[in-house]
Parts: sequence; structure tokens; C-alpha cells
Amino acid sequence: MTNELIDFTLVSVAMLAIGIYGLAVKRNFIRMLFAVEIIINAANLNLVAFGRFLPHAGGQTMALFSIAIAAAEVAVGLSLIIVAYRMYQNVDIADFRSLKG
Amino acid sequence: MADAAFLALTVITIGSAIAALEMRSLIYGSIALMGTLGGIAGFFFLLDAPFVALFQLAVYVGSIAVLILFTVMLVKRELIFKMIEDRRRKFAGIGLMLIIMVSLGAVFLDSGIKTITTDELAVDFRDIGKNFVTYYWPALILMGLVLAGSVTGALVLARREDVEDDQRTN
Amino acid sequence: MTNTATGIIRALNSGIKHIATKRFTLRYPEEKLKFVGDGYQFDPSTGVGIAGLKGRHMLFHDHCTGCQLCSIACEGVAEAIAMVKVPDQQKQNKKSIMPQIDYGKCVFCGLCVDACPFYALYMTNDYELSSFTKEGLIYTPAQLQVKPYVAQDSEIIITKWGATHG
Amino acid sequence: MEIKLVGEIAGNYSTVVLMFGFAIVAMAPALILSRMISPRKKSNPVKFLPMECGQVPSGEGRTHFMMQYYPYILMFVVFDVMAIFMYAWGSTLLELPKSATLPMLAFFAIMFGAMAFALYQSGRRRIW
Amino acid sequence: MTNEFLPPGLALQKADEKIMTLNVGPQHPGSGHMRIIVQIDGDYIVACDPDPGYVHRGEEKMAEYRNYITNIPHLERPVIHDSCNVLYPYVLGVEDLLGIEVTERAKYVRVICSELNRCIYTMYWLAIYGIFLGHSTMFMWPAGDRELLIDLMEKISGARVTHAHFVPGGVRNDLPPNFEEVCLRQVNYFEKRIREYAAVFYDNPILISRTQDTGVLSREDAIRLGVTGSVLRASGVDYDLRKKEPYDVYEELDVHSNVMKEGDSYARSKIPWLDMLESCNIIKQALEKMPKSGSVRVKLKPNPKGKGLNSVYKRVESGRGSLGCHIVSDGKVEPYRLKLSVGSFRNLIALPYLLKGEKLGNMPSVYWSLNYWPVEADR
Amino acid sequence: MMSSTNTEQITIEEKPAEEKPAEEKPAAKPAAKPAAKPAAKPAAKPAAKPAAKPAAKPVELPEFEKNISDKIVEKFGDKIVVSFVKENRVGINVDKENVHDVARFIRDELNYDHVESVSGVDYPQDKEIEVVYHIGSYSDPSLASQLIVLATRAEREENPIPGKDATRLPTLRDIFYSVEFHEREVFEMFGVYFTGHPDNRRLLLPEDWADLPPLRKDFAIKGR
Amino acid sequence: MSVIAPDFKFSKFIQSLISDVVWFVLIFSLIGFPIIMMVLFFIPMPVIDGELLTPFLAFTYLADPTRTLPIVQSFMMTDMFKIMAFPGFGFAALLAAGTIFVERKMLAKLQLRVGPFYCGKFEGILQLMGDGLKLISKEIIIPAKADKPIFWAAPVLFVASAAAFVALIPVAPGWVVADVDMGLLAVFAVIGFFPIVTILSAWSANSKFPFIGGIRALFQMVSFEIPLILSLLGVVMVTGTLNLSEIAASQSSFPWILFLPVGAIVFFITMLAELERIPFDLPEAESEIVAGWLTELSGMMYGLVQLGTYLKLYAFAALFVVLFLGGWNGPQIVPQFPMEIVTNGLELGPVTAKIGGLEPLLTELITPEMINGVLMFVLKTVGVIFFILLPRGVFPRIRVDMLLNLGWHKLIGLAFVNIFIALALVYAGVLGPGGLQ
Repeated sequence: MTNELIDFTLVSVAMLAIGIYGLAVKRNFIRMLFAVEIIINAANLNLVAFGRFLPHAGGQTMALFSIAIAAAEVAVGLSLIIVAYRMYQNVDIADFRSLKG
Repeated sequence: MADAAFLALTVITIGSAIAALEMRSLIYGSIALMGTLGGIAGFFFLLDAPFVALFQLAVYVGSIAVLILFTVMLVKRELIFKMIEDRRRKFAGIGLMLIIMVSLGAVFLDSGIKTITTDELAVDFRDIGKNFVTYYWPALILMGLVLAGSVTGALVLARREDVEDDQRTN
Repeated sequence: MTNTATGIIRALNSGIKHIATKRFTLRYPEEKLKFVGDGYQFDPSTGVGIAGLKGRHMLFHDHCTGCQLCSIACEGVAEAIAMVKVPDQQKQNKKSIMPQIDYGKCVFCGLCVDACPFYALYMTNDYELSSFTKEGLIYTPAQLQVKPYVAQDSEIIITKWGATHG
Repeated sequence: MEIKLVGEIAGNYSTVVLMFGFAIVAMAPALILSRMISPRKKSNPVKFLPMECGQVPSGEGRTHFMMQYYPYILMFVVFDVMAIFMYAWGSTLLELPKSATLPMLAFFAIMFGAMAFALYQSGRRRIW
Repeated sequence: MTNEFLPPGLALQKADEKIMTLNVGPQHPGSGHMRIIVQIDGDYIVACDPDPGYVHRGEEKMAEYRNYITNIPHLERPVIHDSCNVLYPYVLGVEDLLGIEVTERAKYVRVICSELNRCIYTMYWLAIYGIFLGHSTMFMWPAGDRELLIDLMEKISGARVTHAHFVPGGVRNDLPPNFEEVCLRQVNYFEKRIREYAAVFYDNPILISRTQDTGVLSREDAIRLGVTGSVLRASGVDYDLRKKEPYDVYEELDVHSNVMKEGDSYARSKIPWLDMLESCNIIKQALEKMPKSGSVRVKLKPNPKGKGLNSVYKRVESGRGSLGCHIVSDGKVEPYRLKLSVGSFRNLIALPYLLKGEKLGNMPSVYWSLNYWPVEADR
Repeated sequence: MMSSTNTEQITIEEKPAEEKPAEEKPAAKPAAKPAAKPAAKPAAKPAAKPAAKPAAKPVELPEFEKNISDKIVEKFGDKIVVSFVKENRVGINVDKENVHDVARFIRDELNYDHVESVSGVDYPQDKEIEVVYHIGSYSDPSLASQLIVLATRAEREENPIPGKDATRLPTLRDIFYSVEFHEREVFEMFGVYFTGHPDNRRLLLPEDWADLPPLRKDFAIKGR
Repeated sequence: MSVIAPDFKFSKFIQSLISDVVWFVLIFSLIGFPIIMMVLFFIPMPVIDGELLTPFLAFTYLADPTRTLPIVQSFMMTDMFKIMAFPGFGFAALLAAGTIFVERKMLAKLQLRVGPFYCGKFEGILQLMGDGLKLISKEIIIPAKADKPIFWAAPVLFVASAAAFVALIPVAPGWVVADVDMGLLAVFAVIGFFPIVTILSAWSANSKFPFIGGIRALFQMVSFEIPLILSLLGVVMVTGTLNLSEIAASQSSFPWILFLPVGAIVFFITMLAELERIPFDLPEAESEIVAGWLTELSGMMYGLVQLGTYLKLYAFAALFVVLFLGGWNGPQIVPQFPMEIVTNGLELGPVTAKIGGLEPLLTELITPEMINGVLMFVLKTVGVIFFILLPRGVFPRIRVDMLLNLGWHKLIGLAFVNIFIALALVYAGVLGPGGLQ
């Protein structure tokens, strides 16, 4: 009944690939944020999986830190979206060109 | 039992991850994202990490998803349903995705990870709590700073300075 | 802060105290309020009314002369009174017409009672006039002649534990 | 509890999910039954319009956004993380040495500072 | 008188995207029979346009077709809870036109009826104020205790709400036997009851924090906007017609007019409550000083007529403030023109002014604290 | 079902029609007596006297009110007509050209500060509509019971066209803010357009009202 | 005298009963029996105790308690029973229904009126049933342009979230649906679902009032979640566990409310807010925004949301009891069963009535301790529910900015005060290892 580490790792790889696809293709700022979230979650899954199979508390601890940082990232990212939306009335990154330095 | 649950969770997670990116409506996309996050929480349960799993549920589904939903509802209705994408770019993205999947998957399958199994006890969540304040305490402080910085930055970003105050005085 | 706390505690205390207070509700179909007197009447000799409930009218056939004053009084108010022929011949009522009242229109102001110079019309304590049809609300002179049976016995009783309808 | 198999703990939590599913299975029939036995007359399409106090509403129904209180929801995301982090510490408090409280107090101090700033910002009405 | 008094209609025109227009009423648990079009920016009301008229019946036009007596049951319709007071200026005006002097006992009976009706109205108002603030007990208690006074009015006049009791020349009928005793008992109990309201309502810290400093109407603005009644007195203007222009026997009674300085919703809601206590006091005084016997109605000709082209404006202090009746007579049995200047209509003007910049959550409390009765404003 | 019982009632009730009132009469009369008796005598006397009094009395004007009217007359002379001076009421008729100045004088010099009521009166025989402002004072305690009845008249057009109203009066809103809703009401009820009023819109009538202004005399209620 | 209630005649009642029974027997024997027989013909019967289970034998099982009781007992051990009936859904729904009845009658008494009276012979006890029937037979109106899937799913999800919350509550030792190590964290995770369901439901209705109400509900729940989480940390600190059963068991000598009253008060206030009860019912403030996020819900959808709300109320009250009032701990007031009657049977002259399977049931599952625990738990919960209901009678609702101000400025501060109190108690040695208990 024991799952093997490789299963979790493969799921994680799939999630990572989906996330990268989303980042590459989508031009909607919010959707890109979704993609980032998916990638972060893939990483967390790996952390916890390795932490379980090489029994060590560090994996879970790092996952907790990672989730917390993700929360901070989302807060800032959504604030950015609001700012950009307020300026351009749109959430398409093509319109955000002028944000470049 | 765990295998069936694993398969179900895999389907839920990956399916809703794709849905989150491909659904026409951003609201449904957010709901699908919630599904992804919940699926990951399910994986954490399967990995005997209930603390992380519940943390994931409480933080990701409970608050981050709320924030995302809220922000999505802020934008105009037509934007919620608009898909902006390029066809060629999409195929390129799918190719990229497949390449990453296959290559990384092959690498992992070929590596020693495949043979790793365990029959040791799961890590007790109390160890995590101890880790936090003993071994990892600089990281804790750092994370506090990151959180503080993020809330400060988010507030400073989201406020608007150009308020025409004629209508909104009391 | 203390003010807030005492205020909240006072409010809660008052709420709990009222759980032990008597109910004030009048449970209407089972209990009916008792009224003063027999109903609103008007003494044409003094020009002053006599207090009472302005309920359904009552018509004295042997007083009514068919003068239509009540109908005229009602014209500006509700137009509820119509004069109709009655079969029985009274000697003071040459035209044999008497008021018929449509309670779908009547506003129970009692001005028709004030208008009657012969003490023929007064109001009773009966107020339960509902009907399923509009026609059921039109009371002919014969119906108006009947003194209603009213069992009204409940009054406001004020006790130490609050007021009730006993 | 002797947990050696991977995924054994999940069994404990599955009852919560079962309860969730049971409520859906038990309550959805109520809606379906209601849909079956209740009258369904589509006689007047006006009946199904989103009315607003007897008037046909003007404008979009989903655009209201209380920007004034947006900072609170931002703060929630961050401080929710903080609050649940504290459980990792609080639940093991009895087994920890007393010196371990110090980093937590420092964490509190940082978060207090952030909260004070955030509350000050959210209290300023004119900038939202 | 320039920018801050921008009329609501004009303010509504400059709307931008983030501002939402919200209809409150006419089918709304928090509006009564009227519509308030509010524009909200987030939680703040940017502009507000009251739209009364959903219960407009044209009472003034109807009055031109009815003679002075048959107008009585009609003119009390706008405020059936305050039906004695709404008839009072009309009756005074007709008496003035016809030149009748009313007997002493009739005046006392009128004062008692008027005060009872003021309490009945205020209790109804208070009940709705309670439910507007989400205080369901404050809906039930006044609605129940109001019954004590309705019972008294029913004993006097024979009807529970639409009394049609005042006529030119006095009142329709005398008090029933044994009335003084019953009245005193029930009014005493009533007073005890409404003092009880302080614990759950007027001294309730949540209510105070919710209504204090909301919708502040300063003294100058109150005078300039011409508001009346409790709204005026809550803003610190001591103006009570029972003292300032005493009609009937108010001169002989010791009337105290309640004034508060704050001018916020809390003060506006507290003044009517204080007025009820004062009314109980007045009723007790009047019962004491009333002549124990005597006629209550002066006999008039069947169809009284005015004398030539003549106009009269009489006003009384009703539950909602000064209630004036302008009667123009041209010597016929019907009034040539009758205009009711009602407190609700005069207070309505303060609504857009007060709601501007308020929070949406304050809308019900500010709106109803104006002592506004939609049916009366529409007439 | 109900109608059948109703007819039953009628058929049953009609038979004892002769006996019933005979029973009722003694019950009704004693109830009437005790209340009616004391009221009977004094009722007639005071009714007769005061009714005659005010008519017979010579016109003596109350002093305080006379003072006020004198002040206005002094300022404006023959531009105004003092229509009546009664207790607590001073009536002034003004042309519509001067109403603004008179109102300003009343506010600034005489300390009147608000308008209690604005009523329009239609005089079709004069082809005029009169608008009557009842102006009172809150801030001056000595004027608390006083009202100035300021009346002005506008020519009445026969067929008012909404939007192009010819019956026009200057608004007093910039002098007395409190007339705002009152003037809106007069506008819709009489069709008097107040020039300078910033918000001449419908107030009470329905939005689709397309008839005459309803309080004019030539707008007849149906069936009357 | 009564006009409304029709005359009740016992003979007619009996008559109607008999006619019903006759119809049932007739239809059952004509249609039901053949169908059952046909079905039984095709289904292979299980073998129990070496006997083939024939329909006849099945009927004897039904009639014979010695055979059914072990089945009942083993059924009561299963998760399904726990979920469906006792500590789970059925029990909670029963208490929720009781809460609704008590709320109505108590509020009526407080407001000097009668309350539900006519439905049911005694004080309107069947009113809730009548309301349920009414709601289920009402038309469900879905506004045009509403987002149908979300709109349909939201009420069900609301009930389901509330049920998941109920699953975590321990009622008596061992009687809990999900006995999990991180019970408290699971509670927080479940609470997090309510704002999402609310805001989705509000958004999907495509109307202004629900949306404003939903946004307000979101702000309210979200703002009060942090004081809620922080106020419970004190209890966790002094017990050192997140398991709700262990927390309840740790209060055998004294409840934590004695040591952590500040936390209890903060938790109570946040509880009121999370439940959207007066004075915090501003998402449903009917005088401003018609019924808040419930405005467009009609018929049974509204009924489900109400059911969910009251389940949530029960769960929160029970959580308060478990965390602060000692859960099932309390004086033993239920007497011991007369076990000799159970074991030896009841002797009535020559007859000895003995039910075989009753003994293991009473010694293993339904012990007096368990009944006492449940009784204590229910008593305490009802007490807490009373105090949750009472503010509805005496307080007006507050405003959204006051609410946020209260939550963020005062309650979080008080929650931290509570944490420091707990810290001081632990470090001073009053509680924790070596302290009291």
C-alpha cells in the first residue's frame, strides 16, 4: 500500500510543466499568477514528499515557509494587478509595457 | 486505498490545474485553482503531513483563494470572460510543456529516486514546531520580515494617491 | 469602556428579565376585546355623540323616515350608503326607502349616525364583517336591523408582572 | 499511534470528507425534490429578472467593490499565515525550552509593527 | 449655500464607473413607501435623491370637492396613526373661518386625544426605527405597548386608528364614563414601560456608537433647511408650537419642550422618546385640570360655509413637528383650496443633505430619524 | 358557500323585523341618557355667542403684527399690498417682479429664516395663479408665533406644455433654502415654473403624468 | 372557542388512521409482496450463522432483538452511523432544529408575544416542520443571467461545509466522527470555506444587494477569523495538543474558561460574527441591503442555507464547550444501569424477560458515562446557544466599519493579551507539566 516517492515526483513534474506552459502562453496577469501558484505548489509537493521518504522534519518546515512566502507573493501580486488595472483598465500584460523602467 | 486516493487526487490536481489556466471564465478558473490547491493538500495528507496539509487548506484555500476571487471580481465583467492568447504561442507552450514533462520525467525515472521507499515513522508535527523556534529561528525572523514587508508593500501599492476628494468628504 | 460594559450588561439583564414577564398578546379569535358601551350613538337633541365602538351599523325600522340624510352625509366620505326600497310599510316612512350599507366602502367614520335626526341609525360593537364575496359585504336594511351577538370579554389587566389581555 | 505506512494518517481525515460528501448527497435531493414538487411557471420573464426594489436595476450587478476595506483583506492573507504559524509554536510550547520563546517574541514584534502600519494605512479614508 | 448645498438631482449626473446606483425602495424593508436613489462609492454614499410620491392620493384636491364636515374622515388618512393631530389644524382653521369658540371641556378632550395620538404615532415610529437598526425587540415592544393607548383612544372615539373624532366645534362625543381612572392607570403603566426602553435601546452602547455622530445637522443648517419637530429640536432649536404658539388649552398646562444640542441621529431619535414622557405628563395634567362636566360640541348649521374670500393658516405641533393647514375659502360649503404643510415633507429636504458622505449602513438610521412618514409627505 | 349563508341570513332575518326594534329601544335609550344629559344644556349657549362675536367686533389690529407690516410698508411703499393683519399673521401681496426683494428684506431685516409652507391657489377667473409663502422664524424667539404670508401671482396659461411653461415666477430658493421641495411640489401641481430653481423636476406625481397639473381648477376629478 | 383550529375528533382521527392502514396493507400485499418475492428470487441470499437468509429468517431477525442487537451494535461502530446519526449529521440537525424552536419561543417571550402557537398541539412545536414543508414546496426562482452551476451548488456546499465542521466535534469520549490529531487546525481549514461559498453565491446571483451583502459577509468572516484563531491559541498552549478530544479530556478537573476568560470572551464575540448573528448580522441587514447575500435565494435553497447556518451555530457552540467549558466533563448524574436485570433478565412471576444482545451494547457502547457525557455536553451547548441567541433580543446591529474596527483593533489585541496570559500561566508553572491537574 505504500506509494513510492517517484509517483509524487512525477505529479510534481507534471504540475511544473503545466505552470511553465501557463506562464509562457497566458497573457492575462491573473492567469499568470495562477501559473506561478501552480509551480510553487509543485515545489511544495516535492519538499514534503522528500521530507517523508527521507524522514526529516525539514521538508515540512520548508514547505510551511514556502506557503507563507507564497501568501506574501500573492498579496503583492494582486496589489500590482489592482494598480495596473486602475491605470489601464485591463489585465493584459501587453498593456503593461510602459511599466518597464 | 492509498493508491485509489492517489490516482483520484492526481486526476483532480492536474485536471483542475489545466482547467484553472484554460477555463474561459476567470471565476471558474479561480475555483479550479482552489481544486488544485486542495488536491495538493490531499497529497500532503497522503504524505502524512497533516499539519502542512491543513496549513495549505487554511492559507491557500481559505485566504489566498478568497483574495484572488475578490480581485477577480474587481475587474470588469468582460475581462473576466476574455481570453487573450496567441494560437502559435499556445502550441509552442504546449510543446514546451511536453518537453519539460518528458525530459524531467525521464530524468527522474532514470535516477535513484525510483527506488526510494520508506517504512519509517512519519514525522510528528511537534518536530516542525520545535524546528521553527530552535534550528530555523533565523528563517522564522526572516519570514516575519518578508510577511511584514509584503503587507506594507501591498498596502502602499494598492492605495491610490490621486483622490479627487470633492465627492468623498464627510 | 466600563460604560460600555455596564450598558451591555444592563441590556442583557433587561432582556432576561422580560423572559419572566407576562405576554401581552391578545390571541384574537379566542379572546376578544371588550368595548365601552353598546356602540357609537348620537343624540340629535343635544348634538353630542355617546362614546362607543364604531362598528357595524344598526337600523331601527320604526324610526327611519327615509329622509336620506345619512346617504347625503356619506356622499362625500365613502358613498357606501344607498337608499333601497323595503317591502314592509312603516307609517313614518312614506317612501319606504331605507339605507343599505356597503361595508366594502364604509370607513366607519360614523358621520351618517351624526346626520340622522331621528335616532334611527347607530353603530354596534360588531366588527367581524369579512366575507368571501363583495356582495356579502352589502348589508340590506333587514340585515342592519339585527342586533349582533358579540362575545367580547377580554380587557387589559395591569399587574405587577406586566400587562396582559385577561 | 504507530504509523509506518505512507498515507495512513489520511484515513483519519477521510471521515471529514465523507461527512462533507454525505451532506451533499443528503441535501441535494431536497433541492431536486423541491424542484420537482414546486410549481414552475415560466409565464412571465419579468419574474426572473434581477429586480431591485421593484425596479429593473440600472447598471451591472457585480461591480460593487468596497475599495475602502480592501486593505483588511490584504492584511487577512498575511496575518492568517502568522496566526497559523503560531500554532506550530503554541502546540509544542510545553516541550520547548524557555529560550525558544525569544525568536517568537521577535516574530511578534515584527508582525505588530507591520500590523500597526497596516491598520494606520487602512484607517486613512482618503487614500482608498 | 453654494457647493455644499448642491441639489441631489444635479449631483447624480456626474457619475463615474466605480459609483453604483442603488434603488432603495419602494419595495424595500428599509424605505417605507418611497424610493431613495442612492449612489454609493464603496461604502460611502456619494449622492442621494429621494423620490416620494408612491402613495400620493391628492388629498388636497379631494378636499376641494367635499364640504367642511365630510372632509374630516378624508383628511386624517395621510397619517392614520396620528389622525387627531392631522385633523387638528384643519379643525382650528375651520373654527377660525366660521368664528366658533369651543367649550373648555372640549379643548381638554382635544388635548388629551392629541397627546395620546402623538404617543401612538411615536411608538409606531419607534418600532420601525428599532427594526431599521436590526433591533427586533424594539419593534415588538412599542408595537405591543402602543396597544395600551390605542385602547384608550378606542374607548374615547370608538375607532382604533381612524378616529375622525375632532369636528369644527369640538369633538364628536364626550369621554366615556369612568374614563379618567382607566386612562390614568394605563398611562402610568405606559410611562413605566417606555422608561424600560432605555435599558435595551437608548442606553445601549451599541446603539449609541452606531447612531452618534452620524448625519449631524447643525443648528444653522436646521434653521436654513426649515426642518421641524423633533429634527429641529434635536439640533438645538427650542421651537415647540405647544409653547410658542399655544392653541386650545396648552397655555394652561405646564409643557416642557425637549431640546438636544447634538443634532445627530441619536439625538433625533431620542427627542420623540422624551416627548412621549412629556406627553404622559401633559395627559395627567389635563386629566386633573379638565372640567368634570360640560358640553363638548358646539352645534353648527348643517352645512357650514365660510364668509367670502378668506384664508387662514393654522398650525399645531404633531408627532412629526409643525403641521400647518392653509384653508382658502370662497364662501361656499367646500374649501376653495386646502393645503397641508406637513412635517414629513419639510424634513425630507434634509435627507439628501444628511446622507451625503455617510456610510451606507447609516442610511436607515438617518432616514428614519428624520421622523418621516411617507404617506403624510405624499398626502 | 358564503353567498348561500348570506341569503339564508336575509330570509331568516326578515321575519322578526317587527319585533326586534321593540326590544332594542329600551336598551339603546338608557345608554344614551347619562352621557347626553349633562351635555344638553350648556351646548346651545356658548355656541351662539362666540359665533356672533368676531363678526361684530370692529377691526382693531394687533400691535406687534402691525409693527411688522409697517416696517415692510415703510421699505417698499406701494410695491406691496398688506392684505390682512391678524393675530400672529401678516399678509402681504407682492408683484412677481418684487417678490425677490421683499423676501430678501424679510430674511435679512426682519429675521425670518424659513418657509413653512408654499401653497399655490388657482384663480381661473382672474387668469392668475397665486403662490403663498408662509414664512416663519426659528432664530428669533419673539417672532416664534409669527408668520408672514407672502403672496404673489403669476399669469396663468390655459394649456400648460410641459417643458415650455409660460407660468413663471422667480424662485425664492436662493433666499430661503427650505422652499426647494415645496416649490417643486407647486411646480408639478400647478405648473408654475420657478425660474432659477436648480431642480425643477417631478416630485410626487408619476413619471409618466401627461395631464394638466392636477391641482388646477380645470383639472376635474372623474365622476365629480 | 377556537376558530382557526378545526375541531379535533378522536373518532375521526382513528377512522382516518384505519383507512390509511387498510390502504397500505392492500397495496402492499397486492403490489409490494410480489415485487419483494421477485427480487428475492433473483438475489443470492447471504449465509448467516450457517443458515441461508431466507425472507422468513429475515423477518425473524427483525422480530428477535437478540439477533438484531449485535447487528445494531456493529452498525453503531461504523463510520457511517457516526456520520449519519449520532455525533454527526442527525444529532446536529436535531439540535439545530431545537435551536430554531427555542430561538423563536425565547425571542417571543422576551418580546412579550406568543411566538409559534398553532402548529402542533403544544406551543407550535411542529412549526419548523411546517416551515420546511412550505420551503420545499416553494418555487425556486433563479434570476436571469445568474451563474447557474454556482448558484445551485452554493447552498448545498454551505450545508456540506457546516457538516464537515460538525464532523470534528467530539460529543463524548470516543464519540466523534473524525478523531484527528489536528482537530483545531482542521476547524480553521473548514471555516475558511464559508467565505468562499458566500462570495460565490453572492456573485453568481447577478444582483446588487446580494453582492453587497456577500462582500460584507466576506469582510466580516475574514476579519474575525484572525481573532478567532488567535483566541484559541491560549488553550492549545496550555494543553499542548491540537486534538479536540484530548483538549476536552484535559479539562476533567476545571474548564479553561477559569484561566483564560479573555480568550473565551474574544472567541464568543468572534463566534457571533462568524455566525452572522445579531449584533453582527450586517451581511443580512434588511433595512439597507434587502437580505444581503440571501436576497435572491428562494424556496429550499434558502432553507438549506438556514439549515447550514444553524448547523454551524451548533458546531461553534459545541466548539466553545469543548475548548472552554470542559466538553463532556461534569458530575455523574445519570445512574448506573441495573445490570443484573440486563444480565439475568427481568423476572415477572413465572416469566423471565431477557434480551440477550443488550448486555454488550450497554457495557461497551451506551455506558452511563457516555450518556452522562452526552447529557453534559448537550446541556452546556444549549447554555452557550442560549447566550448566542440572547443578543438577538437586546442589541441592534452594528455597522461594517465599526465591525472591522472592533475585529482588527480590539479583539486581536485582546487575543494577544490572552496568549500572554497563557504564556505566563505556563511559565509560572500554574498549568502545564508539573502544574495543576
